[in-house]
Amino acid sequence: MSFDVDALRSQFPILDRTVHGKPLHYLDNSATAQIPNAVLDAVERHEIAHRANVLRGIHYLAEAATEAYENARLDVARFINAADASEVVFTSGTTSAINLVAHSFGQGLKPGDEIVISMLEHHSNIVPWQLLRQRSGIVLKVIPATTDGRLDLDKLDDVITDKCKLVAVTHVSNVTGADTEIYRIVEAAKAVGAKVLIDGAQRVPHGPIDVQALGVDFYAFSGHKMYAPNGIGILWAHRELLDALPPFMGGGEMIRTVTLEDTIFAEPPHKFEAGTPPIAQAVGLGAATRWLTEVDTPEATLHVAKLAEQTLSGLADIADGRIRIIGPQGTQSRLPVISFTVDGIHPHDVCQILDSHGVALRGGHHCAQPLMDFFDVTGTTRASLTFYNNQADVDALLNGLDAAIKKLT
Amino acid sequence: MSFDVDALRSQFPILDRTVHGKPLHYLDNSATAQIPNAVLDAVERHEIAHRANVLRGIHYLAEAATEAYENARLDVARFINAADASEVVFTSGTTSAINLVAHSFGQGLKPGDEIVISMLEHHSNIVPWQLLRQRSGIVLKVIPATTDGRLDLDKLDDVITDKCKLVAVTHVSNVTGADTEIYRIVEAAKAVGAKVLIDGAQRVPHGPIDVQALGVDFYAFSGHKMYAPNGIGILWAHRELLDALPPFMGGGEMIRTVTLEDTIFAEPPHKFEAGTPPIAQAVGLGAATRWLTEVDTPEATLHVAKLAEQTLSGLADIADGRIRIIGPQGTQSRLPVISFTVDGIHPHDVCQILDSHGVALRGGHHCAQPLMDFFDVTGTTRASLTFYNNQADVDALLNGLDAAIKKLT
Amino acid sequence: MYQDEIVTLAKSKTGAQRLENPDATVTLDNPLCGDRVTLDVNVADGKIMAVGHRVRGCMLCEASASLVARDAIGTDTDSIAPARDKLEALLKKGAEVSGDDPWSTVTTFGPVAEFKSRHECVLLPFEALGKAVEQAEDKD
Amino acid sequence: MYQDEIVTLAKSKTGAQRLENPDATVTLDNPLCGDRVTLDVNVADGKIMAVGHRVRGCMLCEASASLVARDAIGTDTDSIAPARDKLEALLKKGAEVSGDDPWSTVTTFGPVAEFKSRHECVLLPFEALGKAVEQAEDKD
Ligand SMILES: Cc1ncc(COP(=O)(O)O)c(C=O)c1O
Ligand SMILES: Cc1ncc(COP(=O)(O)O)c(C=O)c1O
Repeated sequence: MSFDVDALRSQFPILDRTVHGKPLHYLDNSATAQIPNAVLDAVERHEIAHRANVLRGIHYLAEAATEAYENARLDVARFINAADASEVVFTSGTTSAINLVAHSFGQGLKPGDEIVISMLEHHSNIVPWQLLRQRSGIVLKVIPATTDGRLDLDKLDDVITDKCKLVAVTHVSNVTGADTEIYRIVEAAKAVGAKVLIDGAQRVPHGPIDVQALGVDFYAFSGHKMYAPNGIGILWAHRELLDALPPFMGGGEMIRTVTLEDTIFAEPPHKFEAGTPPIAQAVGLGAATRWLTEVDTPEATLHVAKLAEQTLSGLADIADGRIRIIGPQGTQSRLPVISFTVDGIHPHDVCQILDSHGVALRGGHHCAQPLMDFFDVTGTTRASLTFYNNQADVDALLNGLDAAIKKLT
Repeated sequence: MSFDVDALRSQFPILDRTVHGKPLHYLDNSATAQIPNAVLDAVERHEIAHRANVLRGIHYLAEAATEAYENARLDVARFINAADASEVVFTSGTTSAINLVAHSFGQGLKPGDEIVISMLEHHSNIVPWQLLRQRSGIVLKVIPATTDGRLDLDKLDDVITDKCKLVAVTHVSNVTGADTEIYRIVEAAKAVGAKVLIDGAQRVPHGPIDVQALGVDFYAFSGHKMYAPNGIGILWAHRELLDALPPFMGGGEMIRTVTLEDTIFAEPPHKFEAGTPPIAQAVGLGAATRWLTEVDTPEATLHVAKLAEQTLSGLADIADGRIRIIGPQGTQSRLPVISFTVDGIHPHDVCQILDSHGVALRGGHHCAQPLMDFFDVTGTTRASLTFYNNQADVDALLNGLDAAIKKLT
Repeated sequence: MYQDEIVTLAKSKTGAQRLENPDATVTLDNPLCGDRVTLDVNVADGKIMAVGHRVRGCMLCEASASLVARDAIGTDTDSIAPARDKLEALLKKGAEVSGDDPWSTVTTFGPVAEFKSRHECVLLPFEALGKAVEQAEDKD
Repeated sequence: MYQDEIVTLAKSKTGAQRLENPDATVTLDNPLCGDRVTLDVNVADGKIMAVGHRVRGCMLCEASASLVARDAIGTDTDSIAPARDKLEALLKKGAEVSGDDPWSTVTTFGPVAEFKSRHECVLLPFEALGKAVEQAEDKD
């Protein structure tokens, strides 16, 4: 079976639009991916047929909305191979999922306990731990990066000590595209009895995962990067862990009984879902997991890998090596998130000129300033690809870069 | 100008549907209101024309998405008459807005400091303060209720002492519909130097407000109850207050600079909006504020008030007073949120039978268990009305109740 | 859903008074709707001798408590857990209930199957009886 | 947006070296893109005598710094704040810039108006010069 990129593209109306009179070449997928009709329609159908509040209603729409919401949880559980749907907590995104852990798991930590992150983390997996450090005196330690933009796993034993309670690292770097060897993190963490949290924001857009096989304790990701609506994300954790953890936010839907003196909380996952949840967005995320599972064939993966390879080699060929790849140089153990600098041109100028060619890139620190400091750059330009990208996108990128370099230097 | 309820209804496709073979009579608006085409379309147009991540992008879509997001903030600022759009913080709902304050404002409180809530609060305005009490030893005090389901304002001076730092009460009760005289709360709070937080979740669905005229410090509400999407809400606060408060969650978009040692936060409102925000939902909320501002004419208000009056008097006439209104008996200083009990019939049985007549009601504790305890009931049945409800809805309610009583007693 | 049989059962209030000397008493809550069942039981020789209950709950819960009180007398104590499971299977999976079983009367609640939010209302008295029987036998 | 005039200005690197004995030095950041401008100034008798800068930033910021260094020499120190405001009005509101003003050269950046995220890049050198001038005069 071959992969028909045009058929896929036709599911995304936005890919037909022009910007500045040029066809859109959307290569900013790591920031937010586009949304297919299947997902848009699922959300709209929900809103015009089953919109209601969930969990406590008796009437038809409330029952239907509750069923849709809980079915979406089942979809997500299937997508990540969770042992049970009650391990799937709906949040408003990766950031709020990690903050949930920082508050809830963090509440059990003592001054001097260590949390290990890495040099490659997105601010969303740095700042919550800094705030926890302020609240409770934990120590934050950092796995260094290698010069090709991976976690330096040889340093694990230096960084992860007996005092470590949690190792929180990214599955795939949003700057370098490097794919973390999670089993080595898990091994090192388990050796000292620490839990492992994986920031999967950049991994899940590329297909289903298996949290059980990964052997981790927490896994976080966002809907909007995996073709689902904004305002929805997932925290997955083992049920026993969720049972043991205190709630994060308080409100409706997360309680068993409330008196003015005291409150008894509901069981997971609802214990962690205070207030009216993002219902239609959950329905959209459920639809997105099904859509993506179907799209993610070996042929589709090959299609993306080829585009990534062309991009990497095309960048190497431009303007006698004036382009420096920030991250792995090759295609091994990396996803199609490609960062680079252009000698003598600021990333924002690169992005702006490429924009005038219809090419949407991201330039700047990518919410990963510590990694920028490590590479001693103020920012990079990033092209991030996914299934619906095509040859024309890569050509437009490379031609646009050529033009930018000619124009600005 | 007269009010054309049919024209309004035609903007809500869901109101045309049937349930159990009967036309839908949606009287569960306080739980979640339905969404008009104008809002659905605004969201969809955004997703297929301008979907991108916000705030840091250079490319066309990112600029357009950022503009749409910040314009939505302006819409909301206008809707609540905020002095400046930077006072409007997007959250995922009322619950998360109140939790934000409980963490951020709460961080500055000492053991023994007092927070005053009321007997009428929704769990979302109770549990966050109980969790704060656990974290930091504040004292939680409660303004009692009157027998007609209002805040007992005569007790304010007993409850609000010099130790009080915050008074957090509901604008309109989601059980009794009672409209709080906020100026008296503000007066009492200001007299002891306490701040005032208002839970406006049940107020804003009925039209624009003026936070400056109210004289409060924090105002929280949800999108889904005011004809906007799920997963979006607002915390409004004075700019100086937001400047002074520490952030709640950490992540992308809320920082100025991050190093592994330290982080400098962005200015409000972004300081409080960690991670990718609910962008399309904000766009939807912006559209909803404009839609609602237009709908909210004196004629429309009169239309709803008449329906509420008919409902109240109809309930009084049914089955020789077997129905007890939980809340104000009359229409003065109340909104069309009408709770009642039926002697000898459990609210869930009432709701279930009414559902078979196509009438969507809510039955139970309405996330207000302390108030249920006060009225010594396990729950109530609630009919909540809004602009698009009509005579047929009220008739179906009253006829259905008649039938339920005949059937079950 | 409120078929005559269910309404009649609820109104019959069968067993709706507490026992004087129960071997065991169990109270269970359904936090979703505030239902609360308090149920007393007397057992002897592996058989249920008497059941009494007080229900603060909806009509479905009352009907279920009445049915439990009506049909439990004389049945084996170890038939209760399977009866509950049979009821659950009927509600959640639309499972067939075979006719010659003493607890085949749970079919009365077949119409509740399509109303998921009400399943717990019907199950609660069965769960209370199951727990009460267990406690009573532990005491022996 | 990258019109020849802007590109040429940036490449000219006018004033792109630090002064030896500045009366004042100011460093400003634009956290959005990591731009950083360090700007030295010498003033005398209410006039700007010399400007030197180092820019770590984008081409727009460099072009703006070059223009500032080129056009500031000999102008009144109190013309800088209005020049900044004029540039801002041009960018944010598309305001007209009158031709006989010494700072009418800010029209060079007219094409940036439609790119909101880049306004700050252009404004930063003007803000740095404004602050530097203030500091230099405070010292007197
Ligand atoms: C008065 C009141 N406060 C708070 C809430 C909580 O709102 P949300 O669930 O949208 O966070 C509600 C609605 O459920 C409410 O009625
Ligand atoms: C690796 C990584 N982690 C976390 C995030 C934060 O995700 P969100 O902004 O959706 O909360 C992102 C995306 O911005 C990311 O790329």
